[in-house]
Amino acid sequence: MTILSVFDIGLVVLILGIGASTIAVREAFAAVIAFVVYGLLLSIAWVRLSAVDVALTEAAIGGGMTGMLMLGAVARLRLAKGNDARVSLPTRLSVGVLCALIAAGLATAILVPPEVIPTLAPAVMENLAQSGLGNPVAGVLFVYRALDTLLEKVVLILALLGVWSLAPDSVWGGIPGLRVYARPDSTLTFLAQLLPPLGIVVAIYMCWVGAKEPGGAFQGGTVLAAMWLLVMIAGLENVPSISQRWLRLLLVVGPVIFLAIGLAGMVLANAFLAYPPGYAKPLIVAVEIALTLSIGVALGLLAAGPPERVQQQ
Amino acid sequence: MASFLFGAAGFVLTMVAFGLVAVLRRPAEVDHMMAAQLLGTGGVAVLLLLAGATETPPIVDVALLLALFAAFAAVAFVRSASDQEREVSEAAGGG
Amino acid sequence: MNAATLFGLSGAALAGFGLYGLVTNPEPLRKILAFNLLGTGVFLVFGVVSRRAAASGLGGDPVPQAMVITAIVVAFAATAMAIALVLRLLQETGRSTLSADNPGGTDTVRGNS
Amino acid sequence: MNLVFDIFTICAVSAGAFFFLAGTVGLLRFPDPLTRLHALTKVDNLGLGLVVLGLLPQADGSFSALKLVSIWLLVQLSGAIVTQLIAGAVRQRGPRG
Repeated sequence: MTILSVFDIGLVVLILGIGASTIAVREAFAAVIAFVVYGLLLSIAWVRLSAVDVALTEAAIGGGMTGMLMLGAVARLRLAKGNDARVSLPTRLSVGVLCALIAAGLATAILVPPEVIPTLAPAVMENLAQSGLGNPVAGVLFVYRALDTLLEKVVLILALLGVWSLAPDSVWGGIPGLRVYARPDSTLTFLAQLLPPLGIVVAIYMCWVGAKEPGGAFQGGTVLAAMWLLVMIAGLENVPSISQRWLRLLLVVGPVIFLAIGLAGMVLANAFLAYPPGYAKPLIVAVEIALTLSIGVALGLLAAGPPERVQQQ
Repeated sequence: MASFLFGAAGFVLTMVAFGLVAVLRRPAEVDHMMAAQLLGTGGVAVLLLLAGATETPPIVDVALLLALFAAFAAVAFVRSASDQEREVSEAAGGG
Repeated sequence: MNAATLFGLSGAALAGFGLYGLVTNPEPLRKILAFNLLGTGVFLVFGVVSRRAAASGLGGDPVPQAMVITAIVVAFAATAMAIALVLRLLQETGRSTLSADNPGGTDTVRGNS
Repeated sequence: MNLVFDIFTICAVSAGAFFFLAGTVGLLRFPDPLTRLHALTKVDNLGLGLVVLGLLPQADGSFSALKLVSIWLLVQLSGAIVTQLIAGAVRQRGPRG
């Protein structure tokens, strides 16, 4: 038993305990806090699995952004608790048994690996040099499976459209109902003045370093979104109405540039989303910069929720 | 050196674990809010020690994001709690 | 048992926890939370698949890792959508329950008017 | 020279780990939220500071060292402000809230 495995066992026990408590605790507020802690801890687990890119994403989205989103909902739902009957004990027991069976099935799949473990790592490494990138995960995201990445951006925009379309007709195109922490003299104002400049530097750094080392547009965009939300929550910047032109432009600039370069690839490199030889890296960096902005705006607006009031004029 | 740093990371993780249990088990909500701050310092220390132990500098970036988002989450905690208070008092006052 | 297997097993357990919470907890918000827990458990299992396929000097297979990154972002978008739906349900009906045969939800201002 | 650096690292990291221990004891034992908050931040920031100090000789290059120090500064600043916010919540709703 080495120190290393003791560390991993401790981490797993902690994650399982906190994970179970998100299900078990009575209060929704406590459950969401446990979930945020769980997300932050999980990023350490991803580091232990040598997936630093995933660890960055999990720390940013799993911990920070999802928690922020849910905490906003907890505050509103607290007063309107429907008196849902708790599921009866026999049902809970049988559900427990079934879930245990499913977990056991997954565990068996883990414990009995295939004889020859399939891997695409050599194929990625062989072709990575052509793209000029140093980070294999970025290579996969922007070259090997670029279509996935493009469609994921479309999913983000579709989800945002879905959220917006939940607004009543009277406030369509209005201002999202993000709750503002309305205390102008508070220390939060100070934090909201101090942290965003640092956050923007971190976002640019993440986006820049993503070509060579773990990082990239997702992580950078999430940091931007968080900083934007922080400034809006502190009341330093008004929440924009969703019909603003600049907002919508920023939202689509990333996917549009990605798509344009992809279509240009059909002419210049004989395939959709292929990059002409020698120009791969600059094109990918351009796409990443545009995507960082779009992801930041999309995630921020998703967290801000559907419009709830129209601009007063 | 690597095994010493691993040991230190394990020790700090244990301390963070005890702290988290202490903080999350208490009934008061203000105690729960400390959880993010606890991970903001403890989790960052664990990650920096791991980065030193495995000589993987990118892990330092994870620590950077963890610090940033722990602060963000703590702000969300406090804001949510104050929101609840306002809604409760509005409901009580407005009928 | 190596570290990857350990994390894989915990991923399986977390998926089980999440599924249990999703089925048994009546509150919609807690269901969304449980669904996220289920998701992270599955991602963890997938991460182990990646870790085991380490080759060519990499710590893991980058293809599953890239897919997990995509999945995390999409899960966030789905969560945002689900929460917006629950809040809209609250706005419309004054209740936040999913059961149709339980009209006895707490009345709010909106529900009375 | 390397040995001196290693000894320095071991000393500083151990001292940092000790402060984490102290912080946890404080969290477990202190009677009210404000004192627990004190234990959490003062001690932990010192702990993290010593850990960072200890890791500096192991960092490769001055850029990595600078990054380590700036992470510590970030945690210091955000920690101080977040603690203030939580303390405000404590004062507003009382220690039982």
